[in-house]
Amino acid sequence: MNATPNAASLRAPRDNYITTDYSWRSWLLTVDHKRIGILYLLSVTGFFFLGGLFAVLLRLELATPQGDLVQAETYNKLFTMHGLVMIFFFLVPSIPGVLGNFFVPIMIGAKDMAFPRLNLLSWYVYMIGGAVSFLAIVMGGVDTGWTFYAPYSSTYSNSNVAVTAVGVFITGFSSILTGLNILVTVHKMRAPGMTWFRMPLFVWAHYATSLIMVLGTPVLAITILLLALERLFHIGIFDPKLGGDPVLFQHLFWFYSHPAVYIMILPAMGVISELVAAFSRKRIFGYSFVAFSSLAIAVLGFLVWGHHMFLSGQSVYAGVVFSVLSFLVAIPSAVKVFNWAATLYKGSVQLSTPMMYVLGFLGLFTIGGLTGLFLACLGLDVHVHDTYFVVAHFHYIMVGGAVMAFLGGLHYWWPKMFGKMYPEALGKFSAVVVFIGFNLTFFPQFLLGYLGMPRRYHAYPDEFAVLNVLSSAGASILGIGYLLPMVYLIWSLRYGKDAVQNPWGAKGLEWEKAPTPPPTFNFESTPVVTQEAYAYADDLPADERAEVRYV
Amino acid sequence: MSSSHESHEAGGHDGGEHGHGLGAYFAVFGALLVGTWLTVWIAEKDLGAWNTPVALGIACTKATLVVLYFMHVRASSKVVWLAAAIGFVFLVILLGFTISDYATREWLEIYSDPLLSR
Amino acid sequence: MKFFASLVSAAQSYDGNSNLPLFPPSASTISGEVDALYWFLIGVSVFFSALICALVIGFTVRFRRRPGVHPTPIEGSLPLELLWTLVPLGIAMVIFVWGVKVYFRTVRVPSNAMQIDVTGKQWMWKLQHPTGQREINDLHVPVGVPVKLRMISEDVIHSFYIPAFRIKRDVVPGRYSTTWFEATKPGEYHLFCAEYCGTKHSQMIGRVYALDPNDYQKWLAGAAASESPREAGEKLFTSLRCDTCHNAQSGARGPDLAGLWGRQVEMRSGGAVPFDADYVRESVLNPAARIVKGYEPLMPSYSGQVSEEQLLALVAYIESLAAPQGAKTKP
Amino acid sequence: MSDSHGGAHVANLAHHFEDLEQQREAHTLGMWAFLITEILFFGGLFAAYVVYRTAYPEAFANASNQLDARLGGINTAVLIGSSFTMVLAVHAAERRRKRAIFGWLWATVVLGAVFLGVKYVEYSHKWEHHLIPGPNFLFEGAPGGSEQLFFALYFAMTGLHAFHMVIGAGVLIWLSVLALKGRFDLPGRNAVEMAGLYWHFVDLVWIFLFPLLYLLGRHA
Repeated sequence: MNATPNAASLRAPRDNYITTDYSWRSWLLTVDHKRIGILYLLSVTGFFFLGGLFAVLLRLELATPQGDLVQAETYNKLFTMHGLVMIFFFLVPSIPGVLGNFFVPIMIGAKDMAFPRLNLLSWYVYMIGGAVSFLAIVMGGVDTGWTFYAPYSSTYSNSNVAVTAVGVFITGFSSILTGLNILVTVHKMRAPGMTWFRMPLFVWAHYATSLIMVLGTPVLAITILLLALERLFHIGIFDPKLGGDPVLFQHLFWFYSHPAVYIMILPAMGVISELVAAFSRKRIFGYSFVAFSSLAIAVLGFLVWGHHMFLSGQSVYAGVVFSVLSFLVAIPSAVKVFNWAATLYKGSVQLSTPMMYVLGFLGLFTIGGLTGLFLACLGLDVHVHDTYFVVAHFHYIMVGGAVMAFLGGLHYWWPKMFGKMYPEALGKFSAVVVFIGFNLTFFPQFLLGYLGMPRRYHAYPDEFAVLNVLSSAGASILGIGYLLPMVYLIWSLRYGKDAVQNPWGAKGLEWEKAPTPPPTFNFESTPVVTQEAYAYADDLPADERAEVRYV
Repeated sequence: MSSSHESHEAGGHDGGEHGHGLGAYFAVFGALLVGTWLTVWIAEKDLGAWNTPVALGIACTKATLVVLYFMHVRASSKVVWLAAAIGFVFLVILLGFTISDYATREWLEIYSDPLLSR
Repeated sequence: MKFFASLVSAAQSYDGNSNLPLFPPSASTISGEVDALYWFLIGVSVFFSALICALVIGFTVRFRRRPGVHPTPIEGSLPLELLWTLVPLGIAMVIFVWGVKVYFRTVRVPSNAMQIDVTGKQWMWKLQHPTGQREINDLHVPVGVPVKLRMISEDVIHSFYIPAFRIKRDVVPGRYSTTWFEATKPGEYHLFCAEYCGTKHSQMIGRVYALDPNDYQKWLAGAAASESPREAGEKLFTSLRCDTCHNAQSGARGPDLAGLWGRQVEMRSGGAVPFDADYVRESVLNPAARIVKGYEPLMPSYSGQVSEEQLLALVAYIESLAAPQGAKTKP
Repeated sequence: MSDSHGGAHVANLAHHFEDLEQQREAHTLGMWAFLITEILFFGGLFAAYVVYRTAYPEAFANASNQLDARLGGINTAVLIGSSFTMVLAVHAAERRRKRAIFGWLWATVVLGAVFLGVKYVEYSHKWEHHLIPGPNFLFEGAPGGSEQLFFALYFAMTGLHAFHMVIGAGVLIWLSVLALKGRFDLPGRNAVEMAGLYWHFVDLVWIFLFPLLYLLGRHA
């Protein structure tokens, strides 16, 4: 049934984007979007394990009520840096930087991104921002929480807020450059015949994400600039004693930071669309609905930031408006989940490792999304705001959703990126370990949240002890679950089976037209696209090929 | 957008004679200067609550003139139109929602005390 | 090593029946409603999660890849798309409206509420009863009496959170925040600070004691009562010589404050502002910000000369200045 | 942070573009995407200004009257003039007239310098009157008011604007050197147009800054 010709004839051609040049210069000065994707993969993995180290220390500290592993001061720095590193240096850049950079140009039949030099600049700006933030960590870290709320961050905190602010300010530009690049590439670099509605949903998701990156990140930049100005010169922009309003900081901060959570989840949704289609050998159910829901999430995502501020002194009526809009933004996500489930119907589902991560994503993202309704609902947010319920909600979306999809996508495209297959059994095992460890870590936190355990508490009353011990136990399993893939994926680079051009028999220019691993300009000649996206029907015998449309 | 090179019909012949004639530029330049003088002159008049809207109105017309003619958006492809518009739309979203919070803070009469309410 | 010792002792001390609460006590008039909304949402979530899991796992097993079995190409179906857009939208709007109803009950303060002044300071809560008793981190309240909290912070943003009463409100520096509750079940409940406020954020906790009304009176009698905020405010009003300008004589340089409370006041720069606690506090600290129509910006700023407690006392006093035709004493 | 017209010297087609038209459209769209980020970057400052102006109308009116509206008006005219010369430079670039490009680019830079000179005069005027926010800020009007907040926002907004102008002027000077070297006689001259888009944006910001900062409360 597997439609690909025999493997031998498509042995990786001698000259691909990796083998063209092995020198350091060729990697550090590359303008090839694929190599930049690999550079991002290395740095993003590094930051993921740094953030993960902070997470392990946090969970160890919270294993005992009195919290005696570290001082309160250190604990506050740990959760701040865990937040900062994971959000700005892993979740925001990971899928767009690694998989987006690598595959968006290939999927639309382009030779490269629209601005290759800016693409490399984006990685360097990311590394410089990372270096400055790492310097802040080494100098003693910052203890304001990743949200930098004034007036604590601008006046009362004596940790190095300014250095971290500069680090995050610089990293913001890396996100802007990636977003700008993807936007122009999708608009202007599509191969002949690749119309908007023949593009893979992975590209739609990245288009919507880059809209948010371009529209949201500058407001974070100006907010952090004002915070640094306030901290250095005490001019009273956010300091109530000089007439400033701390709630204004929250407005400007969350104007970016809520759309930022959609920057983190939309690319993951794009990966899941690709994987669900490939492993059920079927076109995505309701392709245009899933495509438009990505855009709807991007636009509606900018209208809902006030649900972070229901209790902050924001006006009651603004709260009501933000609440109803927050419910509306949940609908496109629900549409996507239903469409993914419907895609499996009457498909031919192959349960390999990427598909295991997809099933994990569908379960956990659904729970994450539904618990978001609790927080969007005004009456309930009064009780659960700033408690562990919120922590559990966003970890279900970020870790259960974005990280699961990143791992799924990484496994799915690993053969195309490196020409090597990962070990299937180990892959499935680690997916199960991650799923179990994740649920054991974060489900108890929903209970802790409704019980009223506040966020960012170094020590807590004794009655929360048992649930916290469960959560800490889960964290150790989750930690192992993440170490496994890193080990066997690196192992596979050297000892893995050589991959054929299309190991999954999947549709899409990156599988059918580009060799494995692709040459520097992706295709021998620019492909001309004639089929619809996910044209799995073409592999069927003629009589079964008619598209069924359930009326 | 049927094909990725839809920009041909907007560009004209090779080299893309994009701009407008010199006459248009002089006209817009003149209009902007008049606009500047007008906004200064009107600022001295006391229009009560209308001062700020009028000033912003003049500034917006000047801005649209610059964007359409000086920045050649008028002769550009549809997607450039879209890009220019989206930037300002999301600026309005940022300003609109933030101001709406501050404007409605004192609406709810927290003291629902029948004796005291007006 | 000390850490692992405590970990081991924690494990040993857990003898199965030490309390493992899975649901917070419900001890205020609105906690029942909030819980009802919570359980409704739990129901909706369990239903949809189960539905999605069943569909996904069912389809994955039912349509697993088998040799010779081909997938059926399906484009999509508009009715289905409308179904799973409008149904979730409908449910979402129900939750939204119900949530707004509950929210407005936590925001609208009943008029007969007993007011407690709360000052949040880096890492402690200072509370004062209307009869003058002061407490640190602890709060004794009578059951069955609505209690209004007028709160302000002296430094950073804190958040006054009593899980058992399902109430929480950020305590913002520079502005008064208000929330209220009415205890229903006597008992001892947690008080937390829920907004991160620095090193000892997790120590800024306390106890709320809900007492039967007569126990509360007994406690009040026992606790040393300095002067009530109203009396302290009156003393301050004269000692800071506010009355030289703010008095009833015609031609006074400042507006007469009697009876102004709660009314809209015309501003010199146009528009009207409610004469409430925030306006009084702002006018004391930054008089030139918003000046009443018909008056000149002569008032000096008192910022730095009055503490937050004194400001609360001044506000309590001005609030009690009734309209001239009849003094209205608030409890 | 080099802008998307970093490849100014690309006289002919970049390797990954199909044809010149696609390259020009890509550069224009990329520039506009960058300008969107600039619009929202200044947008955050405008949001802060609008919020505080409605919160403290009296103090902001007093503080705004300290600014010299006449000087501001002249500056606006100067900046509009520089926008005009910029358009002429782009116009000349389309006709590949080397000297005209060089001339109009330098006219724009000179007008930009005049603008920055006037700003320098205004800033030094503030310095003498102790109107720089910070410890030695004193304001004769009603004490304890939030005039300092107005000047904080004034310096933040006009400072950021001036900073953007300095970068713009640098780019224009660099382009004028390339124009002299005859880099723009080939169809790759849209680099001048990209710099034009950036310069017009900087003028656009000032068109809004001037009425909001200088002309507030003139009629009181």
